[in-house]
Formats: sequence, structure tokens, C-alpha cells
Amino acid sequence: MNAEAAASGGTVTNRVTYREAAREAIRAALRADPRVFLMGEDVGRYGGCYAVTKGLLDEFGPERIRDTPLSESAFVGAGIGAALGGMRPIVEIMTVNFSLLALDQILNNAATLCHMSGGQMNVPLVIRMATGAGRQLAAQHSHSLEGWYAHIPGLRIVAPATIDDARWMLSAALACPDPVLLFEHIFLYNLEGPLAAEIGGIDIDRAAVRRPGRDVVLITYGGSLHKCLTAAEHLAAQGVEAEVLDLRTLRPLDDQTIMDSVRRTHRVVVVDEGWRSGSLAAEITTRIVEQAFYELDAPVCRVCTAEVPVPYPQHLEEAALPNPSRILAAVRQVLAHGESP
Amino acid sequence: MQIDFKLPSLGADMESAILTQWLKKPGDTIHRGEALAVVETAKGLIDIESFHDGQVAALVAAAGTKVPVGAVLARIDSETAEIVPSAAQVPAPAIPSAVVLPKREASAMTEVTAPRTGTSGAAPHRRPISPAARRRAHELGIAAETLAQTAGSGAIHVEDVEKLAAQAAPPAAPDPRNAMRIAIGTAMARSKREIPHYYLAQAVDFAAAREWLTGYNSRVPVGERLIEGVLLIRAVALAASKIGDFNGYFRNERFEPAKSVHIGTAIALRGGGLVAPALLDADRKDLKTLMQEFSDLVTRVRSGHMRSGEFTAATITVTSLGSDGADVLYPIINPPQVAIVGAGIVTERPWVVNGKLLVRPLLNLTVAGDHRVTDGRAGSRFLRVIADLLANPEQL
Amino acid sequence: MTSMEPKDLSSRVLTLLSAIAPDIEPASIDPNRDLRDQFDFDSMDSLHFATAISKEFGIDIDERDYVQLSGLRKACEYVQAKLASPV
Amino acid sequence: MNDDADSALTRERGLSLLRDMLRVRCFEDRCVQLYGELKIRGFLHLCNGEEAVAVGAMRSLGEDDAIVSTYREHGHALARGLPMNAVMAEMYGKQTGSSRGRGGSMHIFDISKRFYGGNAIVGGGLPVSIGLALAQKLQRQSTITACFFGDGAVAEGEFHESLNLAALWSLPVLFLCENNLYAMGTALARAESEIDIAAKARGYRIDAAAIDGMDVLAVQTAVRAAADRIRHGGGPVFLEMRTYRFRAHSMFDAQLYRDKTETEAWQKKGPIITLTTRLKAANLMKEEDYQRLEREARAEVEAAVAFAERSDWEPVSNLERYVYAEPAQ
Repeated sequence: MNAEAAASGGTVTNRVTYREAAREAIRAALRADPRVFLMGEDVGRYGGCYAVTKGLLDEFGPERIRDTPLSESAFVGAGIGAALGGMRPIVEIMTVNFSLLALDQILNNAATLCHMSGGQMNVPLVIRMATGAGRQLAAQHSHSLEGWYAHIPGLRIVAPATIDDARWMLSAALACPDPVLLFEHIFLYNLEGPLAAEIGGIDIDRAAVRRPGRDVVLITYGGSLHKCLTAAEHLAAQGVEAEVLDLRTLRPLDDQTIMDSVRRTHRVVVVDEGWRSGSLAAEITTRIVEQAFYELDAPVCRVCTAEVPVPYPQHLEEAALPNPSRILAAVRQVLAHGESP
Repeated sequence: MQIDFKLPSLGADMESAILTQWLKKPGDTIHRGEALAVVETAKGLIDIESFHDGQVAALVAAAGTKVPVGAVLARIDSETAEIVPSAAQVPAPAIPSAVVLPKREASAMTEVTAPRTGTSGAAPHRRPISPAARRRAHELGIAAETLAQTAGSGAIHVEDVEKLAAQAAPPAAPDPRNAMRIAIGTAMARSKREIPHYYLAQAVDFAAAREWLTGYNSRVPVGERLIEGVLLIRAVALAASKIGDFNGYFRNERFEPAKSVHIGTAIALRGGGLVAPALLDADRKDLKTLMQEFSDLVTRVRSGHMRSGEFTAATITVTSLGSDGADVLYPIINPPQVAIVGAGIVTERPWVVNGKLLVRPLLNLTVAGDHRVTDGRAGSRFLRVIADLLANPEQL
Repeated sequence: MTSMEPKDLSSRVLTLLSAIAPDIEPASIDPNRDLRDQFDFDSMDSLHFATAISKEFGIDIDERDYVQLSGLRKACEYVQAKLASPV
Repeated sequence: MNDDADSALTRERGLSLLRDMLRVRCFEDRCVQLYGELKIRGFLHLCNGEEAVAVGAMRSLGEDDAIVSTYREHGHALARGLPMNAVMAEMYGKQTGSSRGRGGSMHIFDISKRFYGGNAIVGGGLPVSIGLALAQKLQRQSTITACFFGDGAVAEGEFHESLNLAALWSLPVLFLCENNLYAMGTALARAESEIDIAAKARGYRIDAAAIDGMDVLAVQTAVRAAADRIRHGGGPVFLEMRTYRFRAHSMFDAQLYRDKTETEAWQKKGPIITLTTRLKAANLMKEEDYQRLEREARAEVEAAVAFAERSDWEPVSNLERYVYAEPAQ
């Protein structure tokens, strides 16, 4: 936040990066509530693998900005325990790729304790993770597993894809009595844009239409949002008005807003960086068939990552991931469907 | 040799940095691995090193400025630069461009059009129609709008569409003749469209055949007499079994020769229309048997008791105009068969026999062939075999 | 065979014609007109008609006489003549 | 490649070790430049300063022994004998790379050298290494498995589970911990309650020792002795190689967590300087030898760069190959 914004307050907007917005969200949370503390690998001295937490150690000290050893199961479990014990921890898992080492704690403890204890205990924990591919980090560092976590009852899963969401979603997540997993796609950190100074009541329950349209809806989240917006601009030049729907919350899914878009456009493309089989895109497609079957003028089309471990070379990675070209091809397909052969 | 010292990329997602401090000034010597400047990145201050020994020639970027990755920061005079030029100069094979989103998708997108139903905006209550029903309506040529107006408010399914189509049909029972007309039309249109026909005609001296026939008929009771048509059928059958390329089907882009010879005999119906049921194994039956079967066939056609198999079994068709009609008949092949023999009427004509001009009963025989299977030379050979058999009826 | 009442003869010949050409409406037949013109009678129809008459009335019909069976009235007259003076 | 580590230091043996370390050092420095020029992308973890561990260990391991490495693996791969052309082409992501370009810097594999590759997940290789050792034991093979990992892995659960299982089943595995004092950006003392890693290993009743990771001769001798013990059924051995990395943890690291003076102090006692000083003192080599070896090493690296530059990209049509085993041709 540069000086003149802070000084004037009010609704003046200034230009920040997604990274700075995310940092400001953590800073504001730490200031607002003494129970809040941050824990994760290299979040302190190193300043965060993606530099989101740079400078927080100097401002809040080592007790509330806690570097951990490379012991994901231990420090995520510790986050759960601290939440049970009355704190409001923010745990950073460097990337979703390392969260697999803490999957047991997340699934069998964080997500399950409330129900297992008959509602006596809830886990007000927020876990932040970087996610996604596109920086040639190869197979083990390029996973998109939001769909896995969105499968687990007891967890809330959110994916801030805009600078405003990066800034304001965290407070809503911290206020939630249940564990919230917040996914930050690595492509978004350098995103720069205006940040509204004060947005009251940002929720984590609703999807958002980022671009209204008429002929087709692109349903997406996180790192794929901006690919869809790019595709939508190309389509507009062709006279095709594409609606772009940012899911924002992946569990629970905002069925109401999804079906509204389907009713307006009758043609659907779901863009999801996960692998197609058993993906979030599969779940969304099934719900549309269950709830808006007669609104469909064409089968739902999905654009997902090719079912391969993400390869290192740029041209193979690009071919594997959803990209505007593949989104445009999918739109052509749903628009052509059903026209006279 | 002077080298550009550029801002290196220091991280997977680093796009630029702020040059905070120069550690060398023009004229200073610099060693490989020695820090030349300090830049401010999202991750903090990072020293950037020179990869060559040499002397700083000039500082290009000013301290405090934001510089994109790859921008020239300084120039260095280097002695060690004579080793292999830094990889940057060597042209790397281009990354296949097809992968990168073409800048202007517009051209490739020309065929994208907004769906026709302009009403999809704030359409009033939209009657639910199942995809299957929508497709069936399309097949039956019923517009979605008319579907939507049908009574009731529930979803429209396939059976609803078919009921609607049935009601829309004319109350009178469809005229069978009309249905047959459509069937013949469709087959003939398809034949014209798909089969490259070639036609050959030849006049045949029918005198011997007629003479033979009159003699035969005079020796048998009325019920066992033959007609000219059966002679032609027998001749074509024998010719077809002799030259197999005219006897069979053209399917899946290739010719399938038939093992047996079933002659499709064109029988005109009263008041228009034509059927061509098959006389099975006509090459293996004598004229007497063929005549009985042919006679039975015509009787059943007249009385409408046809067996469906008989319509599809024919491997080649013979058609004629009977006793009064055109001189020459140019028939259309009945798909999937690959040939058809046509006979005009027999008429008295001047004809040269052994150099003398005589009056003879001539029959104009034609054959239409499928050029995908046979060609003119084979066609005329086939025609000549038929003509020779008719000229020597005792061989039939 | 005694000569037959003309009415009786023509009804029997008409019955024969309907038998071999069931697709012809008997009432629509013009006795004086040629069957070929009216109903596209072909050589097979003529042979069937001749065979039926020959069997019905037990008379032999030479091929050359088919032309005399080309219409209904003509056929009746032919049969009448044949019956009157069997050759 | 398994010459006798115990024999007295000769010129020939000394220069051979120096040559191998210089090959690694020049390769790593060239990678920094190539990364700056966008030729190499993704993450890049360099092992400057840890060359003695790679060269000394590989010199004492058998050709058929199994090797499990980490994402800081270029030195291990080159010392193990993987062709430099293939390793550099893999850095570029070219089809001629050691993993057909699919793995990149962190995932270099070569089955012909039984080099079971790097692993981007800290500690990820430990369970795999005891599995390889179990297979060797069950098949009564005389080979062993060497598992390289850093001090960061010591804090992972897999470290505890793997060491316990290896000791419990007396598996032929040699644990080689490259303790370079930092787990990414976290100093050892801020990550481990007990910073004597060798002592930790003894807690599992595993024979463990701490070695000066900067002394290639010491490393070679220690690894040779440990490998012999394991080969003769002595059960797992744990060697803590105390060393230091001269460059950042990886590309895009401002090294806020340590002071430049510390790095400079360690550079003065680096593996290459240590060996060169000793050889010169025993006048087994002269400065021209050093210059020649460095020139040869740099030329080999440039040849590898040229090879990588002209190599082809894997065609996109092959994207979905090798997800599952391909039927034997």
C-alpha cells in the first residue's frame, strides 16, 4: 500500500500487485486480532517462497511470524491444534505440492473433528497454499489439486483470482469457524491492478460474474480466470458475447449463480486446470445436467489439463494446460453443436 | 570484444527489477563471478555477477531505475570473450509457434457466429424440450417454436414430437403409389448422383429369335408358351455369368462380384410405377422354368403379393418397353447394382446381310454400366455376347 | 359345346380378365377399346389372357390369333366364333 | 572408477579428482548465465561448494550400486558419469535430454547408470532408497543403495520412518546427508532441536559419522569404508557430510537469511581450493595444471551448451507418451 492511499483512506483506489494485496490482508489480520499468527516454511527470515510475507517478521516478531522446519504434517497439525486451543492461526504451505505430506492432518483432523465430536469442537484454521502450473516447474511442482480438497466435507475451499479477493477474502475466511483452504495461483502474484480501499462484507459463499454475456458462459476459477477473460475479448470481436463466471468458492459451489448463468446462455464451457477425470469441472458439469438439463442447447464442454504429469519444456507445458486457444476451440464446438449439420 | 551486460532473469516469475547500486564504474576491471551491481527484486536485494573477465566500458542503466529482464545494463570490454559466444547469439530452434495463441484469432474465428436463436436473452418462460426431442423434431422438420406451443407445460419428449408429427400428417391414408414414387425417385436420384453411367447401344437382328420362338410355341400348349422377354432375360443371365464384372454390387467404395446371377425384371404397374423383382439363378434355369417363374412373378406383382426379399436380390436388371414404345431405351442403373440392360421395341428395318439389303426385325439393345467398375470396351463385349445368344436362340 | 348366350359369354370372359389382371377395376373396362391402350396390357398379360380363355373354353389359340383378343368385345366374338365352328 | 581410496595421494589421482570437481563447478556457473538468458527455466538449485561430496562419494561407489538424489543433483549426475550433453540438454528441456526434456533440472534420470533421479519433494527419495536396498537384499545382490539428501530432509517425517525401517530390516543403504547448514532459507539451528545430525542417526542404532564435506579425499575414504561394511552385511551406514553451498538456495533467492561474510569465509575453504592447496604443497601439481583442467572443463561445458542449443524440442504430438509403460518394441 503506498503512502498516498493510506493517508487519504476512503474509496480512493491505488495500484498494487496481487502479492501486495495478499500481504496486506495478512498484515491487517495480524493487527486486528491478537489470536492471529502466521506459521510456515521460510515465511519469516526468507520472506516467503513467493515473497508474500516479506517484512512481516520485522513488523510482528518471531512469535507471530513463525518459520517452521520442513515438517508439513507437524506444523499443519500444529495449526489445527492451536485453532482448537483458541488461536486463529494462518498456516502457509509453500505450495499445494507439499500439502500432500499434510493431507492426513487436513482430512482426518481438520475436516473431520467437528462432526466426529458431535459438534463440540470446530477448527477455525486458515491454510494458504500456492497452486497451479505454468512456470515450467515440472511435474512435482505444478499440481492443481483444488478439486481434491473440494471433495472433502468439513472444509471450505476458496480461490481468490482478483486483487480485491486477494485483499478481502482472508478476513472472511478467518471469521469462519470452520477450516478454510485458500488457494493462490502462482501466475497471479505478479498481477497488478486497482484495489478498492474498503469493500465491506466480501463473502466467500458466492460466485461472481466477471463479464456478463449472452451466447456462452465460461465457468472457471483461480489462475484460469484471466485466460477466460482473454478468450472472451477475442470472442467479442467475433460478435460472440461470452459470460465469464469466477467460482471464487469451490466448496460449497454456488449452484444458484452457476445455474443463472446457464439459463442466460444455454451453452457452457468449464475451464479447470485440474486433470479431467474426477475433476471439479466434472462435478460442475454433473450439477448442470442435474439442475439445468433442459436449459442446454449443447453438451457441456470442459477444458482441462491433459492427463499427463506436467512436463518441464515450455511448449509441452503450454500444450498441456488450458489456454485461450483451447478455450476458443471449445466455444466454437458448443456454438456449432446442434446447428444444421 | 565488447559485450552487453544484460539484467539476468533471477527467478521463474521475475519480469523486472530496480537497479539500486552500481558496484563498478567505467574503467574498473571485472572478474568472472564478481558482482557488478545490486538490484531490488520482489524477493529482496540480489547481487548480479559478470560472467566474463574484462573492463567496464560503460554503464547504460542509471541507478534507481526499473529495468525489465534482458535490458542492457552496461558494456564490458572482455579479453576472455573469444571463447564460444554466449549462447544468446546462437539461434535456438524456434518453439513451435502453433502452440502460442496467434495474436489475432479473428481470422480463425470467422466461422463463429452467435447462435441463431436471438431470443435467448431474457426469453420468457422457455418450454423445456429434451435434446432427444429437439433432434427428432429437426429430423421431422418441425420447428422448435411450434413444439413449444403444444398443450401442457411439462417437458417435451420424443414421443410428444412423434405424436405431433403424426397429427400433422394428411388424414387420408398415404397413397401407396405416392410412397413408391418417392422410393423410385430417391433410388434413381441417388443412382444419377453417385454412379458414373456410360451407355452403349447395338441393333440386333431378332429374326432368328422370333423364328425359333414361333416354332417352339407352336409345339406347346398355350400355357407353356414363351414370350420374347424371357429370351432376353435368359441371354442376359448367361452373359452376366460369363462376364462377372456386370453382375454384383458397388458398396463401401468397392465392387463386390455376386456369386449367383439374379435377374431383376422390370415390371410396369398399371397407371405408372415400376418394380424389378428378381428371377433367382436365371443362369442355371432353362427357358421353360424361367418362363414359369417369370409368369408367376408377374401374376403376384399384379395381385400385390410380393415377397420383400425379391426386391433386393437382383444382381443385374433387364428392362424393356414391351411391344409399343421408343426404339431405344437408355435405362438408369438400380443401385447398388453396377449394370442394366435395356431393350427398345422390335421394328422392321433395312439391314444388310451378306452384302444384300434386306428388311429385318431389329431390336435396339442397350447397356448402361457403372464406370467405377467397367468401361466401354467391356460393356460392348458384354452386349455382343447377349446379341450372339439372341442370334442363336437354341443356345439359350 | 353349344353356343352360349352372349351375355353369359362376356361375363365369363370378363371374370377371366379380372383373374389375370386383378389390379384392373372391371367396371372401368371399355369393351370396345384395346386393353393395351386402356391398361398397358403387355405381352405377359396377353399370354395369360389367352391361356385363361383356352383353358376355360377348351379351345386352342394360335399365337397369330392373340391380336384378336386385344379387346374385350373382340375376345368374346373370337371365342363365339371358335365355339361355333371348332376347327 | 573405483580406484583405491586409501592409497597415498598421487598426482594422477589428485588431478583426476580436481578435474571432476572443476567439471561440476564450470557446469553450475554456466547454468546461472543460461538461466539469466531464459534458456533454463523453472527452479535451479546449484551445488557450488558441495563438489567434494559428489565426486568423492561417486568415486567410491560401484557401477551397479543404486543412486537416489535430490533437486540439487547436477554434481551427483555428472560425477556419476551421466553424459554432460544429456544433462545440459535436459536443463534446456530438449528431446535429447536425460529425461527427454520432461524433467528439467530437478528430475534427471539415467537407468543405465542406475541413477534413480532427483526429487523435488524434500525427503521424497528416502523411502524409495530403502525400497531399492530391500530389493537388493531380497535378491542377494552384492550391490548397495546410496541416498543423498540435505539437512532440510532431516526434519521430514520420511527421514524418521526411513531410518527406522532401514535399521530394523538391516538394509544395504548408505545415507549421505549433505549438511550445508541451511534448509532453503532456514538455518540448521532454527530447524533442528538436535543439530548434530550424525548423533540423531545413532538414535536408530545406525553406525553414523560426521565427515568434512569440503575434503574430497576424506569423503572418498569414508564412503569407501562405509560401502564395504554395507556390502558385507553390516547394515545401513549414515555419513553426515558437513559442507556449505556458495550460491543461493535456488534461482530467485535474495539470501536474506545469511550474511555475505559467512559465505566468503566458507569459500576460502572450498573443496577445490582445499585439494589444489594440498596438491601444490605436496608439489604434485602446478598452477598450469589448474588452468589446463579449468580450460578443458569449460570447453566441455560449452560443447554441451552447443549440443543443447541445436537439439530439437520434443514434438507436442508426444505429449501423452510415457504416462504409462509402452509395450516392448
